[in-house]
Amino acid sequence: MQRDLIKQFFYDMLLARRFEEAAAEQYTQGKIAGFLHLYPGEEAVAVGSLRAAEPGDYVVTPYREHVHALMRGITPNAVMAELFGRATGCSGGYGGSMHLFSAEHRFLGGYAIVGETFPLAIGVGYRLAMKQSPDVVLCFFGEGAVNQGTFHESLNMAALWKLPVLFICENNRYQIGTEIHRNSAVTEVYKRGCASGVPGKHVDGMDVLAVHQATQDALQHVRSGSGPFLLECETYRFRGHSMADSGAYRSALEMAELKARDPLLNLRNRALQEDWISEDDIEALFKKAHAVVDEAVRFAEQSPPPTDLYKDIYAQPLDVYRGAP
Amino acid sequence: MQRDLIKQFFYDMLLARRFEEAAAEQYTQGKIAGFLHLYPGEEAVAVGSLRAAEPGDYVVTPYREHVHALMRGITPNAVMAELFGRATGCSGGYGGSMHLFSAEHRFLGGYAIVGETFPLAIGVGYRLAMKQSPDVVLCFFGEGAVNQGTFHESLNMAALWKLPVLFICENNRYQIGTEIHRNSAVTEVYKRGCASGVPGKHVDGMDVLAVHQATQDALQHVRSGSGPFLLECETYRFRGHSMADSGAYRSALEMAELKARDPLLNLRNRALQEDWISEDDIEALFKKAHAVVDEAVRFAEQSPPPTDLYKDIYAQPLDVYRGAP
Amino acid sequence: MTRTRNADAEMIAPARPRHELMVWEALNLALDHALAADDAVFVLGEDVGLYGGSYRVTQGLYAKYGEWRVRDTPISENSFTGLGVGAAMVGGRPVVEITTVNFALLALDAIINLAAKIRYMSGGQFHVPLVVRMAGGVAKQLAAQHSQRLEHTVMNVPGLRIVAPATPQDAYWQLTQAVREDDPVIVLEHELLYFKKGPFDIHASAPPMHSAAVRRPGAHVTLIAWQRMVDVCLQAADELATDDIHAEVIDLRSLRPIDLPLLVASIKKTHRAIVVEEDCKFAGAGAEIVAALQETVFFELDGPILRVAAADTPTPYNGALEATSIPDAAAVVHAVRRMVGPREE
Amino acid sequence: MTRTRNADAEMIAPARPRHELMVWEALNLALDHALAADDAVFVLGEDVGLYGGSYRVTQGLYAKYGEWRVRDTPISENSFTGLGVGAAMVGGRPVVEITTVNFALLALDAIINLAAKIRYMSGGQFHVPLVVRMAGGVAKQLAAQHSQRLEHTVMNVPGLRIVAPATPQDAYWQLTQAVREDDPVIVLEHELLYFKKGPFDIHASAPPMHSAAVRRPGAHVTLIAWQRMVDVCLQAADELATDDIHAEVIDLRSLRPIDLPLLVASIKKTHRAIVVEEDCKFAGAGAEIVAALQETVFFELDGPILRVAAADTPTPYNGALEATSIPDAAAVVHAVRRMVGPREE
Ligand SMILES: Cc1ncc(C[n+]2csc(CCOP(=O)(O)OP(=O)(O)O)c2C)c(N)n1
Ligand SMILES: Cc1ncc(C[n+]2csc(CCOP(=O)(O)OP(=O)(O)O)c2C)c(N)n1
Ligand SMILES: [Mg+2]
Ligand SMILES: [Mg+2]
Repeated sequence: MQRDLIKQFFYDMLLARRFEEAAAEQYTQGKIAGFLHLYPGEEAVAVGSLRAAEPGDYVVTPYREHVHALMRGITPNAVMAELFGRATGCSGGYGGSMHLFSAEHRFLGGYAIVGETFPLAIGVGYRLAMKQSPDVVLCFFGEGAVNQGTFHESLNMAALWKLPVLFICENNRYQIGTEIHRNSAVTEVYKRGCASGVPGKHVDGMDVLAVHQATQDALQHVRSGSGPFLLECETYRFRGHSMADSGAYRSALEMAELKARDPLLNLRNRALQEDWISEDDIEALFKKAHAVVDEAVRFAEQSPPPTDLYKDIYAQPLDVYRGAP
Repeated sequence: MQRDLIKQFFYDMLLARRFEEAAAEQYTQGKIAGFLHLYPGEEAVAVGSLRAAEPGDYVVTPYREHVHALMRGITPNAVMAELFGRATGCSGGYGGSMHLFSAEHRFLGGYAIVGETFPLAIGVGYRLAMKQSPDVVLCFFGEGAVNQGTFHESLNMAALWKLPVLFICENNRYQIGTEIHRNSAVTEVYKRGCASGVPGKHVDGMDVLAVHQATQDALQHVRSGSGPFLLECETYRFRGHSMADSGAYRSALEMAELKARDPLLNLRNRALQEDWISEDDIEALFKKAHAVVDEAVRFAEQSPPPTDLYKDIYAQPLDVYRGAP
Repeated sequence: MTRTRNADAEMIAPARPRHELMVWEALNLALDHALAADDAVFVLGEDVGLYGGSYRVTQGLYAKYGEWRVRDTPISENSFTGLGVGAAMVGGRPVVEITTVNFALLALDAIINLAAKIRYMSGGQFHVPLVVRMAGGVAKQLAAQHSQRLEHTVMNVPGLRIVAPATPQDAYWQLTQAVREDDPVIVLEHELLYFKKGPFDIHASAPPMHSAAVRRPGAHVTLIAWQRMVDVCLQAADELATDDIHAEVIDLRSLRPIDLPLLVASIKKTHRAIVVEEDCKFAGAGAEIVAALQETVFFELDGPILRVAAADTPTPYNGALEATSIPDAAAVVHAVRRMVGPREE
Repeated sequence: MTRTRNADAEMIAPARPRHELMVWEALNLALDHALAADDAVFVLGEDVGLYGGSYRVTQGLYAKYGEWRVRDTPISENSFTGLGVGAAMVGGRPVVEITTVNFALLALDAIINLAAKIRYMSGGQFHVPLVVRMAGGVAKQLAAQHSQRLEHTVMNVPGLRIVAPATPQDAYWQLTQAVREDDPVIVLEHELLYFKKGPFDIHASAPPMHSAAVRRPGAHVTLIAWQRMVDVCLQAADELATDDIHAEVIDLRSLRPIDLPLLVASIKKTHRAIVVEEDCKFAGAGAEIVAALQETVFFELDGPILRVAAADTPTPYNGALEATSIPDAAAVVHAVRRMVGPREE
């Protein structure tokens, strides 16, 4: 393992954690509204997987996607401004937390209807295959989304036409308040591609290095033209489903157990032990993450709101009561 | 094997074949309209499976369901009259070929939107499980329907709650003009329950005895409270998808090969060979089937049409422009 | 323990009679009573059980009635709604919760092609006593995919009944009536109304499920609304009254059928009408109400029936823009003023 | 061979110019030209390839352009429509065929929640140049589940464009324009029009995609229709002319946006209007047209705008009953006569 990579991972996860904490604070202060789904506990998944992707690859995610956006290079300023609903946000203030987009970064949006990322991703994959492009698409989703019909439909098409799609399940055990064994007859998500012959693998989603390695392997499979792959990352969310949920359906014991496996703690301990990183490094990275996020909040706060309700509904403004031209 | 049972199967298949031929004739003469999907070639599936069911069991089918209706005891008169759109038809002339119903026979309808039988069947199964009833539900569908999201969604719920549903796939290789390997990444349908842990089995759908036996076994599993089962019957349709389709996408060779495996021929030869039946028996059954179908056509022709466009839209007549009472 | 057991335990709702409830509490009480009264009733949907419902509506029911009567489902909208249809065909009386109308787009085959048509297609042999509850409307910055309105889509479907309660009392009455009805009924709830409090009398007798109600009488203009827009109209009427313009506010309560006679009676008095709706204006639910009314009372009208409706745009996330996308009392007041003209004493 | 190759072979449509085509042939020609003109265009749907399309529309294209440009799909409506959206976001120009609107109920999430909203939600960063073709209407005894109309549902959705051609020439023009458009366009076809023949001129220049057209001028009443009902109106107009009642027949051609100015101009002349539609009357597409018109031209009208529409019932299988469930020329004539009153010389 390269020391620089380790540092990068550690900084990424610190940034992710701090960004989400700041978002929660701003939500509590009424600066952010709507549904806000946060990522603490799951950082190793987005960081590990997306650091294994190429800049040319496309990413499609559900609504819990701030960290994915950051990992693709969308600035903390632009993401935070979007949460604030400002014109400088990465979706111009029209999308909000659940709908981050960046054409420049091939970041194809967060989607709020569970199961939508599957068809979108195979659509991107289809276009890539048609052009025989070396790029691939990374499709994220929760373990709850796997029970939506689109999972099955889309994996079948992806397998049938050998589309370059890496399906990445962020299995955090819960579909809002319903635990996986109460909604899925088969709880080993990586096996559920079997109905379409999509190969799968399980990885510890609390270990950023493991996720990174597994994603590299999976991407190689996908990029080689062998068709789709299903990677299950088993993880945990430390917070409730969204800011509206206290998460009270989980036992204190369960929470404690999982918090002990905090991916940041994990990497920190291992990195110190293996001497990949020093306490000073950690201190510096921590400060940097805080500064960057503070600046993002400042930027968001000072940014202007969007003002045109009718912007970008159509390619050209269109009056529904005036057909021609 | 009991001789009576063999005779019954043979008669059933003769009746089925003759009924469908007559329907085709009447369609050509303009007496039947709409979409007409016929069953020749597939008789062993409906006959073998439904003769293994109890009278208390429920049946849900797609649009290619005349023979299923007959096997559940709906009279040929009532089915033919429905195809003619007459008031004496089993759906009163409102449903037509694709929508046969009989509350008395627990025949819950033919449905024309591919994939609808899955949720309906688990709904019936849910109600049965809730009442801890000994009855079960038989859910039919084509191999094309397995790519619809509802298959995946419904099997998961069926498995999760151990619902008493026997899923029976009539795999006739084609989804209209598209062969199974061109639409399904996994072509062994019985394995596709794996994503929900639903056990499955493949059976030769051209062999009525094999289908009967396999269904008995499967029903025992389902009735015992062990949850759903997926039975794949591999079969073939000798005609086009519907009367509007010539089936020209299939080679003469393929057709000849499959016609040699005609389930009627199959049973006839075996039964004669094993001395389960005589040539005279066959002659008599053949004549009986013809007579019954001729009578059904006569009955349908002489039956009155329904006359009330507004019948049975709601439990009580309802004027959409008059809210109260 | 049988799977259909009724709980003998007391109702979940507080034992002493309450004279004020929130909408969610009224719905909760209606479900509790329905589950207690009839073994065939069961509730299903995402997080309705152990979790108690995303908007609390099913709170406490899982503990009381058990998992077979209050069922948590996977995220499989089309199939669990279709499950409801199948169960309803064989004697069940399912109440399906689709958390929001936004997800109902996935379940329209089950609602439109199955629930609404089976009675007719079967020549009347099967009925589908299914209730589908779902919340819609623009809430607080939930953005484009979570702010839809679905009135117009379900209204067009023969075989469905649609109610849209605006008060706790109606929520209780109409949900109770819906569960007893032998036809499929869509109960359109509104995300911002769940925590609205209002007077409640458990002993009051219910009007017919589909009748409209005059919420405020007035002589100068008829305001027609449902769900949250009823409150917007009442607010507007208050303001207009200070100008001596008296608006009659009608709560439609039902969207299929609609209570046209009551609307007609009002317009015969006021000669002016405005439909106030949260649906997008173009081809929204209001279009039907306008079209039907002008056909019926054209010669009673002083001028065209207007619509104050949502802007024809997806819903933006930004809060200020979002607010401009749906009608408020000021917009209603403005429209009425334009219509009625300046009034002198 | 690259997967996006254009065929160099000549067009599928006959080499010599033809002056008459059937609607399906016109659509086929439009797709052929679109595929030839732009590598990014591809066609997908059930049986569109090897089989040639359930209504022949894609006949010959698979052989000519190969499987990557003309793709047979599994029966997975929601996902293959969503596939179209995803592909459109990254430079593809997919033309999705959903065989009939009845199956589109399964794909509404992809159409409404994705295709229509992505441009807006993304602040204009992504566009969705997707065409969704689908056939609707009441055909010949296809019964309740196969006879739906979906106009009203898609009309209400900001972000969509909807065209509804009634002639081979319009079918060619509007599909061609739809494929070039950078917004999602729904092309509503009609099952009974595919085999309708009509004049065709490949060199004629197309009017704007969303403009309406006067198909027959007249002074006494304006008949507004689209798709198959245009022919019904023309037939009715013929019959009325023998009575010296001259109906102006307008083919709407587009349902979102609608060409209100053209309708208004007509009504300013006739002072009477009837919307003739195959959609169920209650909350059908016609409701919007009536509502918008009465708002705009109320004081030009001699009386209410009427709707001659389908009965508010599911479609029965029986042929005679089915025929009574949708408007025919006699129904239009009857409505006009009632409206216009007896005319003397
Ligand atoms: C189709 C649909 N149904 C329901 C919801 C409401 N909902 C939002 S998130 C969620 C749980 C999703 O769980 P999972 O896929 O595991 O993702 P996680 O939130 O755990 O990351 C639900 C039910 C929705 N947004 N879309
Ligand atoms: C949702 C939906 N999509 C498409 C169709 C059109 N369609 C009718 S039958 C059929 C093929 C079904 O194939 P399969 O399930 O194998 O059944 P089979 O007809 O072979 O018995 C199709 C595509 C439909 N009826 N419903
Ligand atoms: Mg989860
Ligand atoms: Mg088949």
